[in-house]
Amino acid sequence: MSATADRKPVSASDLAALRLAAVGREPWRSLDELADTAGFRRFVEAEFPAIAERLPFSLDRRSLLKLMGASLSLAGLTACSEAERIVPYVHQPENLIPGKPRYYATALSSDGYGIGAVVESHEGRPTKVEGNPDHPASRGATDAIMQAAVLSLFDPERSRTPLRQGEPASYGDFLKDMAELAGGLAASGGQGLALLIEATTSPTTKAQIGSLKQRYPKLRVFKHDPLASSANEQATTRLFGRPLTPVYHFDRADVIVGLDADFLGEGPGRLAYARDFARRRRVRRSADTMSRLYVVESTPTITGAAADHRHAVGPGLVQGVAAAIKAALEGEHDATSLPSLGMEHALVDDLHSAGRNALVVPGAHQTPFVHAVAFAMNARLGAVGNTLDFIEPTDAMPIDGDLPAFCQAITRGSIDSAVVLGCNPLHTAPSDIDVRKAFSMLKLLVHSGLYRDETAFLAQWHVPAAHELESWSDIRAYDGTASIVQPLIQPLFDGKSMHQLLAALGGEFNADMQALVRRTWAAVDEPAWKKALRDGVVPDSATTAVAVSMPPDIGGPTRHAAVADRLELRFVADPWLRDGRHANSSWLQELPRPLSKLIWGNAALISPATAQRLKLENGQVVNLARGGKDLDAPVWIMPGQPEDTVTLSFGFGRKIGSVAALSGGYDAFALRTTDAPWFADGLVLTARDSSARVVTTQHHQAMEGRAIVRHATLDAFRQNPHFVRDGVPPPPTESLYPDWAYDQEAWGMSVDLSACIGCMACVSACQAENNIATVGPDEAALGHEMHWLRIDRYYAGPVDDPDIFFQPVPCMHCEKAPCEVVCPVNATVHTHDGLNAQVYNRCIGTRYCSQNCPYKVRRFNFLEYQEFDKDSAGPQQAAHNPDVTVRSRGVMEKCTYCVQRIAEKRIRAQIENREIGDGEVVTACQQACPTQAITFGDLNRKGSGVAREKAAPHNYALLEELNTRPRTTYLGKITNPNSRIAGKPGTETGGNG
Amino acid sequence: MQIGEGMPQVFSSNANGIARFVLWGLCFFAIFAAIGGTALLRSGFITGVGRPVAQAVPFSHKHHVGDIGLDCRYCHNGVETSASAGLPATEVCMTCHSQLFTGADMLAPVRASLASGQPLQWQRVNSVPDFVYFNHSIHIAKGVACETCHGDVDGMPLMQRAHSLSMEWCLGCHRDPGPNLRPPRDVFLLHWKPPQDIDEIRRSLISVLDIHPETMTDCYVCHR
Amino acid sequence: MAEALGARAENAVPRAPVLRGHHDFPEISGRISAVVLQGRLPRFFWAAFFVCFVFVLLFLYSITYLISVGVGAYGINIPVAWGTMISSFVWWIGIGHAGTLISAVLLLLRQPWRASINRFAEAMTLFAVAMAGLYPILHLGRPWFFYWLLPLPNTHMHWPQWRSPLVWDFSAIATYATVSLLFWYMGLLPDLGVLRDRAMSRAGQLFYGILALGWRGSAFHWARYRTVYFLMAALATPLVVSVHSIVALDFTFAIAPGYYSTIFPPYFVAGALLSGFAMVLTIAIPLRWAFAVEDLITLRHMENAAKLMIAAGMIVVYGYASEAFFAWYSGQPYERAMMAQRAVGPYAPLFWVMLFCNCIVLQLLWLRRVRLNMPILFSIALIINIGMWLERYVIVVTGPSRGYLPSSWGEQSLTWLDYGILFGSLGTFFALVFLFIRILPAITIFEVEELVEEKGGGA
Amino acid sequence: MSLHGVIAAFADPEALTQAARAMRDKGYRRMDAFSPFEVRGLAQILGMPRTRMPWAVLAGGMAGGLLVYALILYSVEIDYPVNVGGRPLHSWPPFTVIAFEAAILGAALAGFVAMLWANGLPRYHHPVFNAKTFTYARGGKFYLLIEAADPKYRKGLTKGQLTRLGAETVEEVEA
Repeated sequence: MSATADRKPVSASDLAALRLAAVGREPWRSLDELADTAGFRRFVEAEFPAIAERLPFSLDRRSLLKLMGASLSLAGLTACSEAERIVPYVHQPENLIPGKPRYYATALSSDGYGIGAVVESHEGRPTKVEGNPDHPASRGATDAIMQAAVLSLFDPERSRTPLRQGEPASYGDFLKDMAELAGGLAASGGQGLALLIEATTSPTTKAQIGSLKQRYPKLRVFKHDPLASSANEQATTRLFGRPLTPVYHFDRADVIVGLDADFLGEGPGRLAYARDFARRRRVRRSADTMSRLYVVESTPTITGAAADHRHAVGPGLVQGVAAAIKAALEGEHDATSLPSLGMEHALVDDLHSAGRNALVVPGAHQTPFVHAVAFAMNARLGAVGNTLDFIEPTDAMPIDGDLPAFCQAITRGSIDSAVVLGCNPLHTAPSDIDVRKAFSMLKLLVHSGLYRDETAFLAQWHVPAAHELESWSDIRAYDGTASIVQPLIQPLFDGKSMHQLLAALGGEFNADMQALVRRTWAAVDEPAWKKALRDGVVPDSATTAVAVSMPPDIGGPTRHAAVADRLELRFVADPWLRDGRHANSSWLQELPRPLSKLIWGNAALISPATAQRLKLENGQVVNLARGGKDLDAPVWIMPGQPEDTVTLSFGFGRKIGSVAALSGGYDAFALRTTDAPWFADGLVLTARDSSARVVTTQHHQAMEGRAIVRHATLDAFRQNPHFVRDGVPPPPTESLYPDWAYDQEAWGMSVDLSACIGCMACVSACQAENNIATVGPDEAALGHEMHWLRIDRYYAGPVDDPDIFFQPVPCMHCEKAPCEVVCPVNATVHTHDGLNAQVYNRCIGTRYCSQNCPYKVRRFNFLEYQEFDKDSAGPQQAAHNPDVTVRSRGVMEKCTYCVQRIAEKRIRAQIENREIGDGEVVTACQQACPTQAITFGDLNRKGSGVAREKAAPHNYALLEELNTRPRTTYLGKITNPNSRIAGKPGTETGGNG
Repeated sequence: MQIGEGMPQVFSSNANGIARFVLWGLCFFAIFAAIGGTALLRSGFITGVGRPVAQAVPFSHKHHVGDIGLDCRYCHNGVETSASAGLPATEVCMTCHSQLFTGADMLAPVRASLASGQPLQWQRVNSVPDFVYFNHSIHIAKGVACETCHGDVDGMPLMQRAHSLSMEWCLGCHRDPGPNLRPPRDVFLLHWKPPQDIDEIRRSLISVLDIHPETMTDCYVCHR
Repeated sequence: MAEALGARAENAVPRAPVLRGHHDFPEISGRISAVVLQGRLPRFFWAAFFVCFVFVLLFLYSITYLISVGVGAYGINIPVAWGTMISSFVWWIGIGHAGTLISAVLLLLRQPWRASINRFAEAMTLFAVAMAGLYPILHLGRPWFFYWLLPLPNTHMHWPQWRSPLVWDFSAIATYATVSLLFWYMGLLPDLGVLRDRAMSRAGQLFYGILALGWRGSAFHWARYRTVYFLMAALATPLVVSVHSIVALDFTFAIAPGYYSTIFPPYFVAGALLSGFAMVLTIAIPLRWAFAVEDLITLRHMENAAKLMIAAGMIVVYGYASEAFFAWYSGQPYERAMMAQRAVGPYAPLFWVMLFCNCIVLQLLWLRRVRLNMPILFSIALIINIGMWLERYVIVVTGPSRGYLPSSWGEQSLTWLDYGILFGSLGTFFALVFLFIRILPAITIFEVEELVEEKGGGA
Repeated sequence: MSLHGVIAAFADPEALTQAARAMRDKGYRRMDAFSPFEVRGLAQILGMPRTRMPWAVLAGGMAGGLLVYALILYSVEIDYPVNVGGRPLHSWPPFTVIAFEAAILGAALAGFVAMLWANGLPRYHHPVFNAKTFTYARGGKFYLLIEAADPKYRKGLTKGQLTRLGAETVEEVEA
């Protein structure tokens, strides 16, 4: 981070300033500057011989080692050892100062769409991903998957070398083959050649495919995205004559109706949507208003958890419900045939009164009819153009079809050689098309991917793909905004970007990654290009909204016949592993799923009532059969799951990669068919008498009547802003002990439970920032997981339709900390600014502190979970944050309020002889949070953000009756249910467990 | 008279003396061990103070700093801005040694490094454990001189520790920084002669530089 | 009914004397020292010792495994970060208490019957405390740094955190071990003199002679000896109470439900005596039979021990009751929930077994004929030993497993290592007892002789 | 070969006590008596002053307690004052617990050491062990020793007096 950027204190609210702070002023020069070549490589090589030995190929070894930081930057990885070696550069790159991190803007791909990121780099070693405040899809927030990017970058199991028929070969050989191929193709005009690409919005890819098609007129391009749904495209094409993509503005919406739409947890715009949604849910004074969210959904999602009214129906019933609402909205009362929610009229009145500020959101995977209904209702309410815009699809690619078409073409013999870029159809294809058979009919199959996956094993040529942190590319966000993807380091394993391979296919060998991308943006002049690189977005590249007119006839629902005594089946993508592409990331495997809190495996979710009827219990293995295909899966009973509906998630059941091999679960693709990609009925469940281990991090779901998550409705809050004090023991006012004076900074945190959507981004960010170890399924099952920050999820009310509460629980940093008094060796003590410091090197592991912690936020290294001797730690230590000690076995650890960030800002402030600015210190969890639910800062500073939050009437401390005086406090959760609809929490407060 | 038949005089007459000697000996040994151990922890044997460390290239601070008078920052250029002072890149050495002592044998490794691109390897002399986060820039900014911790490097033909760098030693200054402060402009001077009114200056430095000793012993100042 | 039985028992068995039969001094010193000097041991002595030794090996293996792998090999987790290490620690400390009570308190109370059982009771104390002392160290995440609990002149400014009950523990146990050792050794001095003079070999003479420090039974020595011996007893009495109170404070000091209970100190001390006397009987009953010293360790001793057991036991029962009552009376939802969970939660079986052992079985001791029936008394002692271990375990785990935030509720399950260390230490304990019996006089010669003298040659 | 004194063996404690009293009345001062267990009051008869052991124990206790409390105070107030759980630096209640334990320890050690010191132990070689009849270990015998250094000691006379007092055996003890 350049010194100039930080002369003035930076305020988190001031995005531009934060960008300067984060991205730094010095313009981007070239790749060499970043990961300086020879000199850097050699000195690191000299510094980490052990890592060098671990790598099989000398070629890879060089390229990996060049990127490892200096010994200084890896301080903290080892215990003290006598006579360490220190190794200087041979040529020190300009403006690289050992010991000072630098930040670069780029964009990471989420199902092919871009989310802006700012990546922290220590001596050319990317260690942490933050959101890019200037990027519309990020707004400074990240999600768990983005956080894990640094880990997958250094994953030693990534594909390391090109393979010809499975044998290591050189990229040169590959290019030779390509040259021959290209020669032949040029003659035949690309006869029999096909491309299979994964989901992407890259303009460069688009352009390259375009030029390829010119070069090979007969070339055919297919796209395979197992997580995509064509429903929106069909609906918009039918309604408007051409495919359009809806973009929502939740910040303008007063009343939102979700039709099986998980807009907070799924989709390329989720981070931005969450930010907008939460902005309308922030209540501090009685005068403040709130949006209201109705959700009809077919499986519990975090969106449903955030809803004021949630209604669970089977996935097939959603279109009926949608129709019913539409009918009610249009005043037709003869819609008796339609299923009733019991709340249409209140809902519809709400919609009417909201008018153009209403918003109906269809679920991406729902039927085209649901989309049509939703759009029609929006149009009728006048919401289109206000809360909802239509834009040209940003992922439009000149493609000729999808995977089934591709396979048919092969079997018909019209394709004999194919290039598969990124995707892994052998694992992610629907079970009713035999990809293996089709692919094995090919003369030539070229595959490029991060891992040597199922498809790679079948391919004649496998080329390691460059990680997105290694490659030059460009990508569009959900609203069309383009970003330049720039590499943080040279490819570790000499991977090639999609663009390089496309170029090679076009006869352009050894093309420079950067040049290929730059060519696409030739229109942009050099200064603008540099600015785009630094800012992480290409200015004014967002797609503008198009005007649409809604036809009167929107068509009818697709037939849906519920078969008696059969179950409905619902597919979801695992929130972290997606279609399985992230299955080898231990961070994501061990990150609890927001609602089920399951880790290291998936389960078949069923509702409590269904479980009771079928006499099933958690972990019991059932056989699920449909259309001749079947699979065995452990059952997990999920409160809020609709009746007779089984939810299966993709992403598990892969055994490629040692981490993925650890995980349990099933491969849901085995039950998926082309005709029913997302939900189907006619599922037959037969219980087996075996059971399988399902690992969860939370065993008790009820608040047991304790005032843990304190909540109230908006009306109740208006009547009594201090509702968090109702029916709970008053907090003790005095203490036996004299208070300590905190006359300088007094760090504190406030968590707004109304804003928290339980997306787990903070937990993942905490793990990445603080070098938190993963422990694996066996240890986790014993209760040895290490997350410093956890999100407790509680259910309240009826078990089949419960209210769902999330509560992030970091260390409370109690001023009267119970943990400190019982430590026999002063390993945890208080600092002058009120931090509950944990001194790892002083801890002897009596675990008394944890026994005495009412919040149970302390975590213990029961075994040696990560190698802290850098000479034997291996490549993945490169992902470590050098500013945080790596803890050894037998040591207690816990949330430190990101003390390394505090110390860094404090030192800079003191060098500049000034106060630390408000919002200058940003904790990792706070920075990642999409809804800005977390506020951190100095309580002693008048008008600081955190002081303002804590001044709110519904601010309360967890277990305050214990008089531990926590520095972390919560704002009670406020919901905004429609008073005309019964069965929702009224004015009662406190944890109604 | 055989054993077991009474005759209880088991020990010879000098047994008493031996017993007394052994008992007193044990007492004195215990005391000696305690004192000795306490001293040993702080001695050069453990801390390595005053022990020159052999280096691949016998770089002499005495020559470069003492005789030639190079500024610390010429080689350690990160010291004012970064946590780490930084080590000179090979090319920095060669800026001079491409002209001077171009053929000297002792510089062969340097030339080799530049030629091959293989970095020089130095043995670290002033090292702290990796759970200790020392930041050079703040010390420089607050008027703690190089020589305060690193000693008279201009007198060291081979680099050696001037102080134990133990936590005890660090805290000595963190609790009472006053005696080790000097005007920040002078921090790079060696053998700095305090002016007459040094106490006055130091008192003012504490307030001018906004130094709060009570906050400097917090654990996270060094351990994170 | 019970009274009737008791009454009939009274008639049936006359009040057992402290010593039975006629004794004179040489006969006593001869018989007792013969065990040591001529190795006059029952046949199965070494067989039994070998069995114990196998467990010693298990102990060593478990410890090695633990140190090389880490405490994760125990069943502990978050939230239940303490387990068998702590419960066994408390249990062993408790066992130690009976020895000190017999030797110190009964000495002060001038209870003559203590004479013939105090020696091995004290030895039992020492070995139990030695075992107990190991546990907190084996419990540590980084055992090799246990000495950080000591104020040593180090260079990294390390001081113990004096407010922590663990530091109190450390000082209490260290003191207790030292004082017990001194007290025991002082008691041994005169007998060592006897063995020195009766030793059959030069080696024996030197071994016992050096330990005896040249004791010759001078009247002046006896006078000072007796004074200091009594003073030490007077010191040991408050010490023994303080030690287990401090152990109890490990829990009482904590804020966790189920720990924060002010009744703990007194009822831990009572529990200590209960388990301690149980262990005394567990050792004494086989011992007196095996070595045919029923006339020195008489039914009177056994019966008195049993009476003390029921006395201490009833206090413990009261402790359980008041703990439950105050959990309810406090009105604290957390305490109440924890108590309820203790009775019906995952650890309920242990809880009920514990109540059965410590409350139900205990009541049998009201019957005199039970107190005088060695096989039954022996099995009751064993059952109560088990019950008391369970009590400690239940206290240690149920609190944290049902803490303040239901989200963090969870249980721990024991691993082989938990058992390995527990039974390993039991084996080591008994192995030490065997060695003690072999090497040192298990019955105090000079006090028994004194007793004989006072009784004019016994009953 | 000098003479240490004469030692007389008696059958039971009472005889020993009477003999001791008698010899003392005769003016003997440098005497010692040996018994397998304490014979109450014998020491007083032989002219032993009231023992000062209790004072040693008290001193040891005080020293232990105060030293440790002082050490604690130094550590928390002077050497490393640190905010632990918001408790005051000088949290005397916990500190007294440790001081108490230290006091007990000090007292016990002091008592033990003082006892050995005052008794002149260890004394492995002692003239009395030269007496053939001194079979302390056998038990059952109670001995009275008159030192040759006693001013009233007359070889034949003293032995005679002891015999008349009912000594079973009277033997000269070489130094």
